[in-house]
Amino acid sequence: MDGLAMGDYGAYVWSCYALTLVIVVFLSWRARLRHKRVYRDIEVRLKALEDRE
Amino acid sequence: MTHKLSGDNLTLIRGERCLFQDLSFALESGGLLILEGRNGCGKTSLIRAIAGMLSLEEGTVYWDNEPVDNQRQVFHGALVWLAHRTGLKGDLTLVENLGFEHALRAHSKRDPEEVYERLGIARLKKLILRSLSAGQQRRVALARMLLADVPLWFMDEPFTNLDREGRQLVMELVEEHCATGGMCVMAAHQDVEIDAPTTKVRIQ
Amino acid sequence: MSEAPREIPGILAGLVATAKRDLLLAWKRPGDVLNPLFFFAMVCTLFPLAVGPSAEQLEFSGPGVLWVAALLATLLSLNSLFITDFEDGSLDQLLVSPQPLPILVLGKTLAHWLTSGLPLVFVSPILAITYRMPLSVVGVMMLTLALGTISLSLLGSIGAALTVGLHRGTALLSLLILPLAMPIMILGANAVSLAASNDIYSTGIWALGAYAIASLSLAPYATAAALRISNE
Amino acid sequence: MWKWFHQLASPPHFYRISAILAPWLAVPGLILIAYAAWQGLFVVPMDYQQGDAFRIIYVHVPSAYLSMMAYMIMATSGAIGLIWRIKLSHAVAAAAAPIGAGFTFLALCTGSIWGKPMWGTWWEWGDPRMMSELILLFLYFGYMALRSSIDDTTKADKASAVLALVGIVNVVIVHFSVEWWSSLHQGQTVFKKGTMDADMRIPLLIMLLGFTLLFGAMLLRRIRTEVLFRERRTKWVREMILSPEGGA
Repeated sequence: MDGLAMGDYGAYVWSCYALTLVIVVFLSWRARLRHKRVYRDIEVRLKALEDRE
Repeated sequence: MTHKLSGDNLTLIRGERCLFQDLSFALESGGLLILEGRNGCGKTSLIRAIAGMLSLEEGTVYWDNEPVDNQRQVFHGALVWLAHRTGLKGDLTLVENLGFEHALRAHSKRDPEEVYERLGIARLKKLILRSLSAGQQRRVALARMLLADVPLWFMDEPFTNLDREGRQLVMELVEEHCATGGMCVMAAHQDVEIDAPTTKVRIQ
Repeated sequence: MSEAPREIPGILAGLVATAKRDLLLAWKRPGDVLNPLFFFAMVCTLFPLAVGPSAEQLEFSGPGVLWVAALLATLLSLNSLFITDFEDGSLDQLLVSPQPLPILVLGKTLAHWLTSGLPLVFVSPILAITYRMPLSVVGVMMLTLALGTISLSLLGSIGAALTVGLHRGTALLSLLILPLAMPIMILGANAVSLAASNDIYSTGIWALGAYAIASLSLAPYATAAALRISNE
Repeated sequence: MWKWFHQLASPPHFYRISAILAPWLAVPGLILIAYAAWQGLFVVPMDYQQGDAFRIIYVHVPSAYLSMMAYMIMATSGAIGLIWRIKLSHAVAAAAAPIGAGFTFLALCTGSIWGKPMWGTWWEWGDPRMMSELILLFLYFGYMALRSSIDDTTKADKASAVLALVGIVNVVIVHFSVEWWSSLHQGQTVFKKGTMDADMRIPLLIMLLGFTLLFGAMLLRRIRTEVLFRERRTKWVREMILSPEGGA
């Protein structure tokens, strides 16, 4: 457990790495969400158009 | 000297809608080009695009067979623009407003006093524009047109805010302008009776 | 090509005419000029009320407070730079004018500086004295404000041109311009502070001058491009 | 070469190729990051000056570097779009902004966490790099706010490209003016990056490479969405979405 504690700095170091993970995941999640939303919007619109024809 | 204004395969898409596609026209000195269509169909966008205020999706506008994008200054030196929003300052007097335009453009040989007289605004010279009626303000804008020495007139809905007499006056002025070798591009949703070689472009 | 009679006035005429018209408009509507000045004075009054009237503190923070207030006042006045022109159609007329647009824009910006920046320069000594600034430093402060507000007007005109015609233009303008304006304030306020502590302050003045010249030569082009885009 | 480039720049091709390409950037990127993180956290010996806190730089430096690279990409592709009217490059600019803002935020946070044990404060106003990074974050916010407040996509593209270009000139000036300013106020002796042993530097380089690859993958994904959104009225999108196998 000594390796993880890193002297007195463990909390600082680990929080930085955790934050990095959080932000990378957050960015990817947002990107995926937006892609899904754009895709679905187009799909709904096209289906509606098709039904009218 | 004769001039030529032409458009080649103009296409404009605004936001969701394609306003017009592959639209072409040609206009020579002495001619009148009328852009027709219902309200809100893209007439204003088209006339703004021809005047170089909107960038087109595709196509080129030519002035004297040279793309206007390559000679913006020359092209704009040859035109005046009249639209619903007159571009006149309500806080300034008629003379101050026209004096500003006077400093930017080539001047015609017309006598300003005669022009004011003819447009029926001679008495209003010292008043600030805000105190004039909408119709009178349109007449001031017309005076600006007449006092500039340019071959090409752009008029976007020139008949709004004008009474019968005013409408008649605009038609007369355009007729005269075309008869003396000028040319005019006009966007209008009403019928226009002007005695000049006319080309019509209809937008769906 | 015998087109002798058609002569378009030179670019200097265009510059002077636009500046003159805007000055005339400001003369007829003095409120637009006075409001930012009152705002400037008000912010400078708020500060001592918030942190206390101790002479030492005021002397120390005076340059910074005056500069921040000047920056905010300029920002306030920038809002209306192109809005009225956009609304009444004058902007269209400028865009289809035979004069080069950057020159006309420069004329407008010049008028803006004469009606917003320059009055600030002349009002600032009164407020500076209430902050117990020595007279020798007041001169330096006026010089930095004069140079700095030129750059602020020019830089701000880009932001005003980008946001003209947008619904939430006012808030957006501050968001766009403040980060860009930060270096001007850093240079100006710190040059005054240095002068107040009898240090060498000329670096700040030279840098402000260089900034003003650079923005004089570049900003009008950016503003012109932005105006053409915004008015589409 | 030109032909290949044009093909790539055509929206349907790009849409298809980017989906294939993105994992090929993301997976190696993640592997490199994981390896470098393990090295940086456990293997590399601790710094004699900063102790174990220096391990933060393995995430701080790459995110700071990406925050600037994203801005460069955003500004240059905006300029390319303005000059040569290439639509794809505007999509690149639009896609780069949120990623850049994310990494700028990360760089600020990690810098601040590193500063607490080193300087004894969460935020050191006197450090020119922290200030530049903060102003960069404001520039990103302004850019995204301008983009989202203009409804017409073409107009938003052009206006934000002008803003990004004005901003890039300013980033340089901001940096120098903040440096001058902090030299006046005797900012704390900041930690110098030049003095690093090779065995400390190699994980950092691997980390930089890994972050770049990951960034590339994220950028491709977002450009793909942008392309889809901008081409929503076209025939190829219609055919792709209505075809039985779809194409998400």
